[in-house]
Amino acid sequence: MNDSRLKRLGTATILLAIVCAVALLLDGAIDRHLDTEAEGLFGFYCLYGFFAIVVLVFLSRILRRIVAREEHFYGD
Amino acid sequence: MISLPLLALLIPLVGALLPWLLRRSPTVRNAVTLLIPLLLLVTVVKMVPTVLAQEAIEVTLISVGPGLSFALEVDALGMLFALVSSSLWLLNSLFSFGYMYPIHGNSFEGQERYWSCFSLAILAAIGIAFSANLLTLFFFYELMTFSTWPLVTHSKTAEARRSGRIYLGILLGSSTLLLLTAIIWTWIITGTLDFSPGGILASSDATPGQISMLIVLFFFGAGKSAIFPLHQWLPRAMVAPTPVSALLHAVAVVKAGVFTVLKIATSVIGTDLLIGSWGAEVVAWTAAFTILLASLIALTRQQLKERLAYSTISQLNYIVLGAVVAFPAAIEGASLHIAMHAFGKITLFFAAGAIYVASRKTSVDEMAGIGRRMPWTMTAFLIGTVSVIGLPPMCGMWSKWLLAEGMIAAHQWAFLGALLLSSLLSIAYLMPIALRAFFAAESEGSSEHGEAPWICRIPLLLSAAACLVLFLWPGVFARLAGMVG
Amino acid sequence: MNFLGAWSHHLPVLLVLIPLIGAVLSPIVARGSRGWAWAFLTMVATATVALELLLRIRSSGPISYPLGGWNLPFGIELYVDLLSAIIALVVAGVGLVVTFYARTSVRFEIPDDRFGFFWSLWLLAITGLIGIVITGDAFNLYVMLEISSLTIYGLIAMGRMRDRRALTAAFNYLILGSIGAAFILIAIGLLYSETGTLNMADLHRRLGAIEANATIRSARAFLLAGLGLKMALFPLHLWMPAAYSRAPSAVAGLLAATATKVGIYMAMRFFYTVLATDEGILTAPNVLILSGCAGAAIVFGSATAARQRSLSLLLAFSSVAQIGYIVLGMAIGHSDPTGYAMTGSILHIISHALMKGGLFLCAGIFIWRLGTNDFDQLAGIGRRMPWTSAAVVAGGLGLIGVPGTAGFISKLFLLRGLFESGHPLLAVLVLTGSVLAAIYTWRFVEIAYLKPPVENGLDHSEAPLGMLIPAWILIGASLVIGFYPGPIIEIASEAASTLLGGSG
Amino acid sequence: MAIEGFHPSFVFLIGAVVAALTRGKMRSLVMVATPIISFAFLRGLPLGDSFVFEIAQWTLTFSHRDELSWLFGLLFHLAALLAVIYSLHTRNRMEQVSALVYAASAIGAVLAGDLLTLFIWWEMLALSSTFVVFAGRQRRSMAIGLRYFAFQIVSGLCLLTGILLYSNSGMSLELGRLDLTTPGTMWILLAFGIKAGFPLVHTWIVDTYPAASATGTVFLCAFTTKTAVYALARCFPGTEELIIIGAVMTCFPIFYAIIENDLRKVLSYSMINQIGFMVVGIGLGTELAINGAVAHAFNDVLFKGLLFMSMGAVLHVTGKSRGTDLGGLWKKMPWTTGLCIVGAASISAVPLFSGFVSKSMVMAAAVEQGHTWLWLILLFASAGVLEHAGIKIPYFAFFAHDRGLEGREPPRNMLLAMLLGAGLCILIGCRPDLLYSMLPYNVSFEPFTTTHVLIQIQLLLFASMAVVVLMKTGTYPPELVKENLDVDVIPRLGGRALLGWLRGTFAQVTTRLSITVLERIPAAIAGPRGPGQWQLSSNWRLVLPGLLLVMALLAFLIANLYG
Repeated sequence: MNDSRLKRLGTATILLAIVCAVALLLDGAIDRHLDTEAEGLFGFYCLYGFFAIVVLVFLSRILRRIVAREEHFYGD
Repeated sequence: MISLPLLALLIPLVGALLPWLLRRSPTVRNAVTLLIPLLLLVTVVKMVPTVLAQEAIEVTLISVGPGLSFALEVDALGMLFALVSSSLWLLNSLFSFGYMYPIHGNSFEGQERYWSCFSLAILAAIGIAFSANLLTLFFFYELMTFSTWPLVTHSKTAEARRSGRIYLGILLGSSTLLLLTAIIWTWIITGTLDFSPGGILASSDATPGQISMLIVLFFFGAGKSAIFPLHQWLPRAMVAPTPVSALLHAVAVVKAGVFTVLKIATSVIGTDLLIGSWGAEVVAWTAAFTILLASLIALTRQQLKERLAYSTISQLNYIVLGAVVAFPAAIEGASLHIAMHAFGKITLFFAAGAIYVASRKTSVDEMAGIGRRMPWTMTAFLIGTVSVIGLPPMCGMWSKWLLAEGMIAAHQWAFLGALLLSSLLSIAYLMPIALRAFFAAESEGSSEHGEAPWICRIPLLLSAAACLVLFLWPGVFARLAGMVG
Repeated sequence: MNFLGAWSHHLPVLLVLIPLIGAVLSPIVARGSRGWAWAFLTMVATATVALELLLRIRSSGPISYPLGGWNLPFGIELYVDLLSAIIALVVAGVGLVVTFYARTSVRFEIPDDRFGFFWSLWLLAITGLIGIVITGDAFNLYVMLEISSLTIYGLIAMGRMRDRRALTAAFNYLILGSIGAAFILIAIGLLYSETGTLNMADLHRRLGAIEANATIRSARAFLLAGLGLKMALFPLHLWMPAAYSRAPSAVAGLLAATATKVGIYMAMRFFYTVLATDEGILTAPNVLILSGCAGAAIVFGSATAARQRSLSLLLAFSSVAQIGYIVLGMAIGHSDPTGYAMTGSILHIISHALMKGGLFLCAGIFIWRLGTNDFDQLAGIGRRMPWTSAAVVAGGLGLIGVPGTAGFISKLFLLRGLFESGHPLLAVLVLTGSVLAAIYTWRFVEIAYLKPPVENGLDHSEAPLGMLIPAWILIGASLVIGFYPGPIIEIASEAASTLLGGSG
Repeated sequence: MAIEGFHPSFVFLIGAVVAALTRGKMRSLVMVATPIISFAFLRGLPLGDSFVFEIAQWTLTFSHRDELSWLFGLLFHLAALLAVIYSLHTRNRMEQVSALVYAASAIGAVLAGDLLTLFIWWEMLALSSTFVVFAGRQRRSMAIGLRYFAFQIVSGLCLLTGILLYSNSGMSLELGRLDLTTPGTMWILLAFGIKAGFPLVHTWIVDTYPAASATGTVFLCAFTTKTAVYALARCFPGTEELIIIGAVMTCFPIFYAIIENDLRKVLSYSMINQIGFMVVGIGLGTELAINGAVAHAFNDVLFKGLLFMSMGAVLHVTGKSRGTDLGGLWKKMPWTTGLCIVGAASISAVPLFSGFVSKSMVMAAAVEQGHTWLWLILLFASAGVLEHAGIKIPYFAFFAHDRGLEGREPPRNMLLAMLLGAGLCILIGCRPDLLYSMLPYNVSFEPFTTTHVLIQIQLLLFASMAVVVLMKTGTYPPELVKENLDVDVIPRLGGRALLGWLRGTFAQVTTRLSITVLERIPAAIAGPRGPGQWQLSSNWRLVLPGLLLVMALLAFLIANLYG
């Protein structure tokens, strides 16, 4: 996107990555109470959360191509 | 002791004479102009308990011949109409002062005629309300046509003359060609013209085909109810001064039309015969069509009064539709709508008049932002709008509710749809006026003006208040409407 | 009201004699301006007798009065039944009122030196009209018809002082009226040749006994054509508008109210008594032509009236239409067993006489004030001459048939009759005529009340009471009948049932 | 403090009248006092039916107090108080008065004991909220307000139809559970659905809320949709159709939220998504699910209100609300930024914030019922919420690219309202038992189990990570000034075309027809007026009548001799 934004995110991103890793590891450490089969997978929530967003964003890009119009489309 | 219904006729009759007799003392005349409606209102109100107790008040004035007489009889529906007319007459007289004098000058040309014809129109309204047979009703019906014509053509301009011709042409043409035919036909079939609960045709040996023909003749004959294609007189009559428009739209004329329709449905044809006859189908579809057509045309009109006129056409046909669908709830709703629509619509017309008095504005476009200059008037206008649309907390809701209930009870889905769609359309053509008045920016070069004089505002605030009060306490009107049919 | 004492046995003959003597004596006893007083007195007496006669007949039935003591059917008979009495009263009554009116109007419409002559003609015309109504003898009827016709031509021609064209109008009417009268005479002659009698009752009896042959049928045709002209039934009305609009105002009022009504009376008399035999005159083709003409008269007359530019002409064409109503009721009266059509027809004779008489008087008032009653001069007259204008409006409402006027009552009965006898289409025509009547009436209303007044330097103040009162008496009477129609309806329906009874 | 004997709605209505007649400080006082006094009356309402009025033939029950209505009553009083405080600085009398009527209607609706009373308040809700929208006086609010009103009125008409059909089938109008088996109840569901923002009829939310004023939106977002949620919970608990509807509602708005530029519009889409959770809960219908739905509604009013308030504050200060215009405000508006983040955390269901304690109830109920797919969808939607409401809103408003906007903290009343809202979010997040004790059903639910907390944190963290990654790689869709079409494109364009046709061709045709029929044809029939003096030309004066006479004679002769 643009450089300044990337730079500023730098430190925060690394921090976030670390926390993420910890959370993923905790998955193995803590005995979770399971309600559904899927939850049994290791790091299920991590993966689901991550890929949910990826799918979401990609679908949104397609959606934008379909629905986006110039600002004064309705003429008001 | 003179009987009350007769007194109710005599009071406006005196009211019609006094302006001529008192032409040299305007102060006295003005006082009397307010006193007479008040007297009438008192007289009418005095009869309410008797009617509610379902006791008959009957007076035969003149016996014409076998089965023919001029006679009065007060029943629930008539009471309802009389109550509406007489109470709104009082407000309208007050408003007339506030409108006619600023616009036409303190001793405007033809003021005797104006006040006199006003009284005559009310006389006709009361006469129609209390008539005991078709002959009497027809007499007063025609009297109303003729007594309001001078009011419609009050300005005497070429346009007024043209409108007057159309007014008279449609009203007289329909009543003569159709209504009179139907009356005589009924007379031949039944041998009587006296109203009877349940319908005089119900106990005759008329064939279904005849009944249907009669239904069509009667319902189209009452041209004052503005069913398509006889609706054109209403918008044309907008050339009249605004108090006259209020008289036409709320107090007397159109209400006389729909009253006639209801009266005929309940007391001449009878609801049992109406239900399922093809004549009723024809009328009902036409009424539904009128409702939508008028609403659509209203959307296209930029003159406020003209838009209101089309709104009235649409609303009147609610009543026609209710009368012809003829299920109890529909009849009740239609009866109640006479009252509820009257209070809402008169508020709108008063407001239109007040706007004209204060600013000489007539077009909807010019009224953007006017709510800040005329907060009282426009608040009343808003209340009237809400009531006419049929939304709570205004009285228009109850009658619309009952009408919809009637359509559902009759399984008339198409007509229910027409009612609902028309509600939406009525929002589209009425609501923006009030909203733009309050929220839109004033157009450039708009004139500086303030509120209308108090004498204009008082009646419109009273009628607006009535819209709210009648929502909370529809009391007498609802009880009377409940007794119809 | 038996103040006539011994004379009361001679009421029928008195009814003719009084105006006749009045007419004869008028140039002698009442020279100059006293002519009016004499005529008025005569008319008072005539009207009183007519009223007395009506009351008597109602209580004790028809009166037959053989003239000169000859035995019937050879002598001339006066025969007065309810219908005759009604028409006679209309003629005498309206005549009285119009005479009152004429006092003022003739002063500027008739040359002073012709006053005596005028009143003579006036009374003679009334004599003739009444004579037609009460005679029981066919030839006598013709004689009376000629008396009235000739005097009427003269009266119309007297309009020349105001409008030279009155002479041509009178001349036209003279020619046509004479041909019409000749037709009637031919018819009577043919009937006489077949039956050998001129007495109406006798004619009826003898015609009933013989088979209808070509002679009798030709007689009917001549009779119908001749009466059609006298009644001014469309399309034989062409003499009328000019005659009515150019005659002196009072004459126009008298003629409009009475002359054509007497024509219709003749038709009723011939159709329903004299020629009411097995085959009868009201055969299907005749009824078709009559009712067709009547229907056309209603539509055409009203539509043409709506296009006129002067009040007199408007009223004249309106008369064409109104006669259509009456003829319609009469023509189909026999096929309506309930008698409503006939009753309506008779009622309309009365109400139209009152309304149209009154209206012509009003038209005359405008002429008296403005010299004309063209509409462009009448603009804004409603404010200047409120009472006269109001009378025109009230009369116009009657022509429309608004409830509360006599016109409504008669139309109501007529319409019911048309429905009862299975002629809904004709009923629609009648109603259409009402709408058209509204159009022409409202032309006047618009002009009188909505147009700005014209400034022509003339005096626009209200008319003198001498003209206004008679106009309002007639209009007022029609309004009173509108609200209290009971007695009139009763009399008319009695007359109708007598008439219809005669045909059965 | 509990006072008996007066209906809370009427306190608000009286408050509105007084507010309309006062100005300045006095009006502020009235505005604040109204919800407080009213609340005292609310507490005083007896259990069960009260305030039963007979109007003509109708019986109206204005108060029906049970746990559900009480909770919503409380909620609306809270919301009203916060919104009133938030809007104290404005001098917009129309908006303030309308807002009080609006609150009165919402409270009236949740207290209503029968369908007719509900209908009355339902319509008043429509009317008064329209005025709130209009009072915003934004440039485009005329057309938007009318569209908004149309939706509300259609909802009202559906309700009317439904009630009438329902009562026509012999049912009493008492407000209770309705079976979705008759046309009547379907109409009623549709009416509720429109106000609740069901898919396809949701567009009014995203159309209107961004267009109202900063303060107006705060009122709007609290009442209308939550009233509908209440009505659904009251009448349609356990209606399975609602599960599908709710699931769709949770998902489709998040796609729009990502590509939407106007941050208040993002919040509006987010609102539909949150209502989706509630609708799912109602559809599941178990006691846990209902509790979850209701609790979530309660929380949503608070955190969504907080978010709208913070965006309103930005709008108030900068006059802008679009992502492309904003950025870098955190230094100038630190308090607002912080409070916004509290709201964002709450809506994202971060543990210890309010969203967590209620959303998890709905999810748990879904799992409990064995709706695995549903659960996955809701999980997906939760991730999406985090993305657009938890990250996008605060990020684009306060961080991102510094546009060098003039900025300062908003007025103190705004901050106070936000503080209160944020405080409640955290309070409920930390002490959920306070909320749970008021829920309609007695269900023990413990949100703070290790598993729950952990999986929620995992989900949120990795979702955030995904956002970061996508942004870094430039895959994330940039903010663009665009109009994103929604399903209302059809009625809007169609409506415009229809109106154009009406005002053009239709108007012309009808006018021309009317002139032709009423003026031209009669004029043609009447023709030119006849001559002033009637006369035949002299040649014909005698010939024609004579001819006619002869013809008449002939006719009669023929008729009589040969007829």
